[in-house]
Amino acid sequence: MSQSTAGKIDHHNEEEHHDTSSIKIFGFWIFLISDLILFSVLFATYVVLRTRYSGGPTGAELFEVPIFVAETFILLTSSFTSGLATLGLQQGKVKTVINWLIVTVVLGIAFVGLEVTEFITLVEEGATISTSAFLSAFYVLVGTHGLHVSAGIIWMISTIFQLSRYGITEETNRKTQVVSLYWHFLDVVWIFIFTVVYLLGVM
Amino acid sequence: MTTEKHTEHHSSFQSYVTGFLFSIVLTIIPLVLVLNDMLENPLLLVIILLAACFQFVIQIYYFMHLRENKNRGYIVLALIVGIIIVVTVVGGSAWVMNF
Amino acid sequence: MPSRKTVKRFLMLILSTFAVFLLSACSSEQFIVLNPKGPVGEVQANLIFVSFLVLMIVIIPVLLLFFFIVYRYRDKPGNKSPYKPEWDDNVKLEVVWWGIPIILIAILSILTVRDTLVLQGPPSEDVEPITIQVTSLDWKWLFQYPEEDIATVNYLKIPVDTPVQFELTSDAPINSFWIPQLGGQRYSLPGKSSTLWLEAEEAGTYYGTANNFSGDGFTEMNFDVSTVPDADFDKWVEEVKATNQPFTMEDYQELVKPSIVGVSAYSSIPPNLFEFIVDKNGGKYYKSNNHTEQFDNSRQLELGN
Amino acid sequence: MIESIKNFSSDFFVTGDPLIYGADVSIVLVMVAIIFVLTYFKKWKWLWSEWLTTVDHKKIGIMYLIASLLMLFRGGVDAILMRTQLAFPNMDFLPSDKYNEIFTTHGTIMILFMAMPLMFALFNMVVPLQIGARDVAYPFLNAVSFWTFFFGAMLFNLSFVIGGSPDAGWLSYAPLSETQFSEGPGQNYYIWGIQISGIGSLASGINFLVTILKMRAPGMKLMKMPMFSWSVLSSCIIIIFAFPILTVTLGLLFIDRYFGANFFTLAGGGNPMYYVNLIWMWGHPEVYLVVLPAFGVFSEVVATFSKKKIFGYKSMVFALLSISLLSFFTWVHHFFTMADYKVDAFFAITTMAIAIPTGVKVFNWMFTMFRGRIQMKPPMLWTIAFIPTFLVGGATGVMLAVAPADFQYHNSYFLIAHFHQVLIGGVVFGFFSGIYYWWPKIFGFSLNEKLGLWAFWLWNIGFYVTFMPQYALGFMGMPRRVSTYGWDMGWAPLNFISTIGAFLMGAGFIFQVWQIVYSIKHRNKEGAADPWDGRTLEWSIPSPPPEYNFAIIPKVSEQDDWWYKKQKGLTKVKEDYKPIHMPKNSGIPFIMGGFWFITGFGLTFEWTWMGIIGLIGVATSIVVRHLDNDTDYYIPVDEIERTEARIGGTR
Ligand code: HEA
Ligand code: HEA
Ligand code: CUA
Ligand SMILES: [Cu+2]
Repeated sequence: MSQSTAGKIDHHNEEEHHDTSSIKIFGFWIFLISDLILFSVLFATYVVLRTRYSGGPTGAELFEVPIFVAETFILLTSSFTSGLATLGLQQGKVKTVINWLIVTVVLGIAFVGLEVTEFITLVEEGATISTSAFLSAFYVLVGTHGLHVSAGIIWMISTIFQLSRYGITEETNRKTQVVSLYWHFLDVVWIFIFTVVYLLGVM
Repeated sequence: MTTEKHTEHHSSFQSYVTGFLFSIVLTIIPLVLVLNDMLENPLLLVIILLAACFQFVIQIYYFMHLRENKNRGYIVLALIVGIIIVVTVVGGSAWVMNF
Repeated sequence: MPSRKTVKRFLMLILSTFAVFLLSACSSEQFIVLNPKGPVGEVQANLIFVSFLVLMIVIIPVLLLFFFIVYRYRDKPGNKSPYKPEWDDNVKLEVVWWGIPIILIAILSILTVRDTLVLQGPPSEDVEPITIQVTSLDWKWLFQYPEEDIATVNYLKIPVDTPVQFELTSDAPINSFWIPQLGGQRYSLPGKSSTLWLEAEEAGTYYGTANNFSGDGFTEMNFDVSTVPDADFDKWVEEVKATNQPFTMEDYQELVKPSIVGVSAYSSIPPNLFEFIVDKNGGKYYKSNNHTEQFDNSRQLELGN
Repeated sequence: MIESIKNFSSDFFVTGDPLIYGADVSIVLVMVAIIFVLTYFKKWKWLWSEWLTTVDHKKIGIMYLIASLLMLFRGGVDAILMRTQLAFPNMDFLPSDKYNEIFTTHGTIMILFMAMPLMFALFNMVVPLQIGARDVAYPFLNAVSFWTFFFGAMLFNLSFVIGGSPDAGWLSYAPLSETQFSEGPGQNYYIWGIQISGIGSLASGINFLVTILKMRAPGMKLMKMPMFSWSVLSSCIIIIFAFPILTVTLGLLFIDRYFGANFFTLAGGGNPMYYVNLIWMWGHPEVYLVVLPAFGVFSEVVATFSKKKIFGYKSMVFALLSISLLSFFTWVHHFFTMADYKVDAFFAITTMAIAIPTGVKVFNWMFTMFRGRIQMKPPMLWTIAFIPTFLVGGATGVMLAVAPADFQYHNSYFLIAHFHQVLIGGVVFGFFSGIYYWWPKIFGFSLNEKLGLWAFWLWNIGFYVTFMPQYALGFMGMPRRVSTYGWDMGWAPLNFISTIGAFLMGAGFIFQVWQIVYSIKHRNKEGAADPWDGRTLEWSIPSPPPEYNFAIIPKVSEQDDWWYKKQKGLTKVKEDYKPIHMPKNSGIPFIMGGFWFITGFGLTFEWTWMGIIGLIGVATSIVVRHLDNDTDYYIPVDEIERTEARIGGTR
């Protein structure tokens, strides 16, 4: 795990060595915070438009408890498993890291799959994005989160690929840490969707 | 580089499990409360929002390694400002749009 | 290189612009915002004047001090004024320039809150107000007089010394209803009825305009407001009733289409047209639409729920 | 078949207007000329390897500078056209539909494609040098930011000749900007032009925030950092928190238009007023984030040319940070006439509160000059012109903030005058001051002062002549965005004067272009390393700086460290070079920008296939980069030695 990327001169020859990894992770945190603002605007939109049903269905009529509860627990678990992957990182066990990442990806796919089925059912019931402002806000808030998760899945797969190819290097170590940060963040956002959209919706 | 990496991380399996259990419990409580209509509206609202906020803290504390991050000072500051802005965006919009 | 002369020229330039502006503002009738013809406009003109003065208390001395400093400490051979390159802090001064603005802002805040509250209600309490329902359309104004049961397009007539409650809405992009000499504007919003109180104290014809951009015909959306004594107003209502056609739903559908039209008037209005317009664009979602109670039934009919 | 092609092309290309044909012809001519020159002088390779693929912050800064000056020209031509139309009553030089397009593009271009990139030009040219860093934190991302800005701006400008420009105002209020009232590609151009460049702005915000927090030279504590870098930090804070709001707002508008959602529509329970709320939650912080770096420039310039330390450093820093935070709590002042009265009162007070820290900055600048020695060099002249201009513009801002009075000013020419006074007097003067100040550093030669003086006076006099009458027009009840007016209101004389002023400013701009061209021809390289006897680190290295900036990273011990070292005679450094770690050039940012352009263009015309191709391209670029592990290299010691010997560095 101490090997540096192929073809590079030893890093510590350099006079002023800024710790690249920690700077990149710091930047990623800042990005996450700005992404948090992005979601907060979507939440605000949902809160402002949540009663504008325009004669269409309400949240209580649409949301199915088993589905969103399942989604929630799947995502919670995947956040845990992606955490275990970073734990493997510290112990320097590539296999462990890759395995836990694969579990996470599978859970992520299950989550997205459930969400897509949920959307399809809704659309079949005639509740589309153009039915009412409430539904527009619902689809865009939940859908944006879903897109984030999907992007995370692709990203994680590409990280798995790199891990299996290069092992744990400074680069792959950082990339794994970052993707797992991202995953935890999406879990946090989902908790608020679960609370604000679904729980308050069926209340 | 080896030594450096090792001092940087010292989260353990245990802390992940603790975090995971916490988050499960914090999900189940509001779920049960809501599905069984156990509490009056304003109180229920407060409790489930609080549970969500707690989860946020749990994730950051147990999963996102904020404790061990070299830049945690800046990050915590940025998070605080971020939360202020989030509250302003959501609360402010709701207030302003409530003609 | 600019020397004393340049600086002086600069100073003259700024001061003279200011002077011209101030002098002309006080003397000319053309500055309609500063020559209000009604109590609401007066409150606002006074507030403008007072806030201007408060600001001048700080701006003028600061400007003078600024020019003095630039003049005194310019870099020229033989300048004897002190030079202290390391002098970079002074707590007393800091307290002064945090403190004075705080005080002035506090004063302005109090004035703001006071007048915000004043403008909430009718300008005078002892006279029975009239109500006019204003709808901004693409690109014309529809004025309905619900009590008189008449409507006009692109012109307004109101009685003098009577508070007028304008109820504003829009069946087109957001617009703003502004009669500068009577008082400040308010937005006309789709789906929302908002209230603007105005009153005229002098008979005359005033300029009214649309003031929030709404597309190609926006420039044409100005209108005349004539204010007349009570008796003349009643006479005018009679006249409108006698000489015009009734306003029908079909007329309205025609009027809604984007177009630029002249003035016209109608002898009656369809019941609840205004409420219909408000509700069709989402009116039921606002608690504060003040027709909510009386309109409950027809809304149920229209929206089918 | 031929018929349908004809129909298509008459929709696609804007036709029927001599102005547009003129633009078409000149665009084609300029492109042919550029291609010819590049081919004739065999410069294609040079262009690609030295500029299009560069990740060097100095070169990126120069590209930002060139692009934003071009945009200033474009926005300025718009302004001249508007002022010509308004010079006399009942003019029909521009019919209302054209006029609407032109004020929309004027406002959008000036703020988003002129002021923002000019600001980023200064960030890039100065920040790493000033904090003693070799580059920004993420050089690759920096290039991505530039190219997304560039292609976003190009997309927006394309609307003039292909498809038609947006015409719903620079903030495109719904429902006017919805399909119901604005069909066709114009509004989509607006959305995608801004959206794409907005990605770059957000990335730059993060980039410079991290650069400033993490890349400072050893010993440069935050409280020893130069004021300009502080102002950049405050500005980045605003970017990071405000730009996501813009992204979502435009995104929702697009979803309404493209997928038939009902966020801001009239039907379906949509809420157009919520758009107004959202856009100002970004829009107000936006105008402050462009002015803060200008404040930073003034702080540097005032100290340098007064030969004195900046006064009240700590309270300057505190003021900057409190302005950036406060700027998030005032947005409702743009729609007092819509909101509830309690809301109005609250936001009136928060708005006025911003005057307090701003005032503190003004006083501190004045007391920096106090007991100093003021040298009237070009950068200082712009600063001196700024203070009174901004003072008055700020004061009229406070007048606007008095909510009940705002009911009379709102959307009148009083408002137009206010914001041009702060935008031109604050932002434009500030950035000009910065460009004059740092020009020798970046280019290695100085600008002709005489021509600069002409430009200075023309801009200043022109500014007052244009905008002072507009305050009066506001009191005469003239609304903004009217395309013409009659004789009856008495608006004619002041409008005419105002138009004269606009032409004076136009002449000022021509002098600036002349000044630059002249100075390039007659290069004066004398003393370019430290021409103003500067105070901060950027003046300690040669001009233009080598690609690695500092051969040896300085050790900082004081605020104004370079000045201090000069005073103590500590400017000699031991020449003990080590290999320097540098990022490699990359073509990906440029290509990714191109794919964004394709995406934006496709979605603008609602050609989904093209949008998808573009997005796949963008995603592929990201993945390719993600998989690339060969992104940097080392400059060996002997090369550093050669370079330093050639440019006479490391004093
Ligand atoms: C760089 C850009 C910039 C800056 C810095 C400002 C600064 C300020 N602006 Fe401005 N503003 C705009 C750009 C800017 N504005 C734009 C573009 C619009 C219109 C957009 C549109 O509608 O298209 C606008 C519109 C606008 C409005 C909306 C009006 C309306 O639509 O009806 C208001 C209302 O409150 C306002 C207020 C202020 C205030 C209070 C400040 C303050 O920050 C000013 C503070 C400065 C001073 C006050 C001077 C120095 C202070 C002292 C010397 C201390 C002592 C002073 C006192 C005690 C008062 N602005
Ligand atoms: C940083 C921002 C910025 C800047 C620098 C400017 C610069 C100028 N603006 Fe702009 N303006 C805005 C931002 C800005 N504006 C915004 C946001 C709006 C609101 C838009 C909206 O309502 O949606 C607006 C609106 C606006 C209006 C109101 C239109 C209306 O509501 O109907 C007017 C009218 O006079 C105007 C004038 C000018 C002028 C004369 C300049 C001058 O400073 C321009 C200087 C001129 C040049 C740089 C010329 C360069 C050209 C040449 C050199 C060509 C040579 C030709 C000759 C001299 C013949 N502007
Ligand atoms: Cu330098 Cu790693
Ligand atoms: Cu503002």
